[in-house]
Amino acid sequence: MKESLLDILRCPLDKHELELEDATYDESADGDSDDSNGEDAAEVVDGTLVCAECGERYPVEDGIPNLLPPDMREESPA
Amino acid sequence: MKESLLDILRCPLDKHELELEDATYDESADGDSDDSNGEDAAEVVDGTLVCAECGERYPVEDGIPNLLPPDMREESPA
Amino acid sequence: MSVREEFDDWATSGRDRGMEERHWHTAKHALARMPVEAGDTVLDLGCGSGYAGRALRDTKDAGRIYGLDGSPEMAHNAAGYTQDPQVSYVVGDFGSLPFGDDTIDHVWSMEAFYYAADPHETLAEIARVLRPGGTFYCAVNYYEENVHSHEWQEKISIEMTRWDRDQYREAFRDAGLYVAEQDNIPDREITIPAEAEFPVDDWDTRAEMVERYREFGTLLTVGVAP
Amino acid sequence: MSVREEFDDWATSGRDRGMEERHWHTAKHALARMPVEAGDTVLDLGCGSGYAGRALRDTKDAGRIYGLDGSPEMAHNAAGYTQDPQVSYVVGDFGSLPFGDDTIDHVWSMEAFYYAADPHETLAEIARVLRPGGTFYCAVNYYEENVHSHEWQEKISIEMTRWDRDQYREAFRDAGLYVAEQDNIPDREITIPAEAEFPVDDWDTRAEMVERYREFGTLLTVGVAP
Ligand SMILES: Nc1ncnc2c1ncn2[C@@H]1O[C@H](CSCC[C@H](N)C(=O)O)[C@@H](O)[C@H]1O
Ligand SMILES: Nc1ncnc2c1ncn2[C@@H]1O[C@H](CSCC[C@H](N)C(=O)O)[C@@H](O)[C@H]1O
Repeated sequence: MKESLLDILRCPLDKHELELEDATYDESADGDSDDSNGEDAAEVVDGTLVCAECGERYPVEDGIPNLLPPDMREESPA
Repeated sequence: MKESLLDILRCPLDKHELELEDATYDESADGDSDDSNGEDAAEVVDGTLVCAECGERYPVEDGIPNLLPPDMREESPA
Repeated sequence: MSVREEFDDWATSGRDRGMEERHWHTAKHALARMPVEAGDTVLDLGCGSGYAGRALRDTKDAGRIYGLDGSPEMAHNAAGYTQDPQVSYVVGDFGSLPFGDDTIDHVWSMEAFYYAADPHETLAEIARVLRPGGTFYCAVNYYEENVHSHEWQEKISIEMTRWDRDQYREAFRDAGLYVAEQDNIPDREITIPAEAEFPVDDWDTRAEMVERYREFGTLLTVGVAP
Repeated sequence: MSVREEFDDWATSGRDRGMEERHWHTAKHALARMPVEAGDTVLDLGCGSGYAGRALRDTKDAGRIYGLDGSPEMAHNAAGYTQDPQVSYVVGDFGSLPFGDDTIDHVWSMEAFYYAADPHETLAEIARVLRPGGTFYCAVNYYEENVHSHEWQEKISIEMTRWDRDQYREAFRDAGLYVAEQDNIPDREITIPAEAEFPVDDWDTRAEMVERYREFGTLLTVGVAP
């Protein structure tokens, strides 16, 4: 997902802001947008979103942030 | 119209309350309501609604209040 | 001619019932969507024969219905069609509604709003009389996208407002109403003759008539008072 | 089974596209009514394949779309169906939405709301994230009046909420949302076989199938944030 789309995401537990850490970007991806070289068009592939307040960590996997509350996030047994 | 239905009507000019004067009632009319003998079921046939604030007078004719602003109320030439 | 003169004529020549019959095809679908609860007070602006308010009494147990119309003859006819003590008709003008602030739960208007001398003023009046959370269901067949309606202005001396969908939404918001919905409700009931019968009355081609009724239909814009 | 396990299964077996195809028959009519303006931010709750949000980008030039789903496989599939940089998918739960207050212009949800573990909590969350005047379009095929849907609960391990029309309106209001509209949107597109072919798959009689699709259809309730 585009980094700019992260700006309204919040920690599901306390609704505080999240900070993106350890991000890897897909430099090749330029989507369909004109300004795809700009900062806000950076395509995040992996990383971690960390709550600025409670410190809870949420993974971004394959470009998709997983913001399930931690107790619902465990790996599927299947 | 039932007298009780006059309660939310207001003067179109200044939105103040109206008072019913010179009312004639249709005593025979009892509509379909159960409590049609009660006060609030009185059927107003004619009368005048008078603005408690500006004194403007509005006719009730044939049970229908005419609350057009005075400058629109003149008789139809037809 | 004034609204009064024009529509008094319509009423005495029986056009109120004719409109009721035609408008019902789409009006009933819009009325069915209204979140009217038992006991609610509903105002019908430009009520004509008054059918819409009576339907809301029957189907949703609305508490009180006020039908307002600028034509005394329309109001008089409407009053003659019901004995229901909870329904009343009032002669009044869209420009200065004779109701207190926050006294109305829902406002309905079918094929009438665009006759307002100043539609922005009328929207402000509607926003004033509605209680917070009350809705304004505004249904019109005369609007910009419906090109087949444009010529109607030529047949009437009252100036009509011809907004497009965007203008309706914008004007509602300017008046402080939230826009909750906008929709075109097709008239699936009017009989459209077979291709071979065209031209008919007002229609040169079948395609135009299909577009007018089945596609464009009635434009409904729903506002909510904050 | 958890929401995640149940719907990850659905996603990997391709049921996301099957639902899209069937739900589109009624969803498109509800989507068309939404007062989404160019640039608006829309949240799709339980987005499945994500078709609804993509349609709002195409038809109304919505600014940003967030599709939220509790199933990572659903979100993954949805992401694979578009390259649009303004559309993103998020794994999350209806019980605690990962968005700030007043950040969303409109919320859409089709055939998903009733899976919420606590639907009242979810409505409160929706009211929280919507900006004043923002709408919640809640479309469901599983509801009390639709008797043909009742058996669906037997086929899934997640507890489903089966409200009737009144309960939807009441719950919206309890959560502080104004109710602007409620409607049944018929599915006029699904093919209903001729009388002689019944019984078919899930249907004993043609009359039942007609009632389910053409009459009951999808229940839409529209709320507006104050
Ligand atoms: N400025 C105004 N104030 C009050 N009523 C008006 C008005 N301009 C037009 N009207 C009324 O609006 C009605 C429009 S005709 C539509 C009637 C009815 N709603 C129906 O669906 O059939 C007429 O009865 C006319 O008298
Ligand atoms: N508690 C919950 N939180 C988040 N998503 C949920 C959920 N319960 C169910 N869902 C999701 O809701 C979706 C229901 S299926 C409907 C998908 C789509 N809206 C369509 O119309 O086709 C599934 O994708 C499921 O994973």
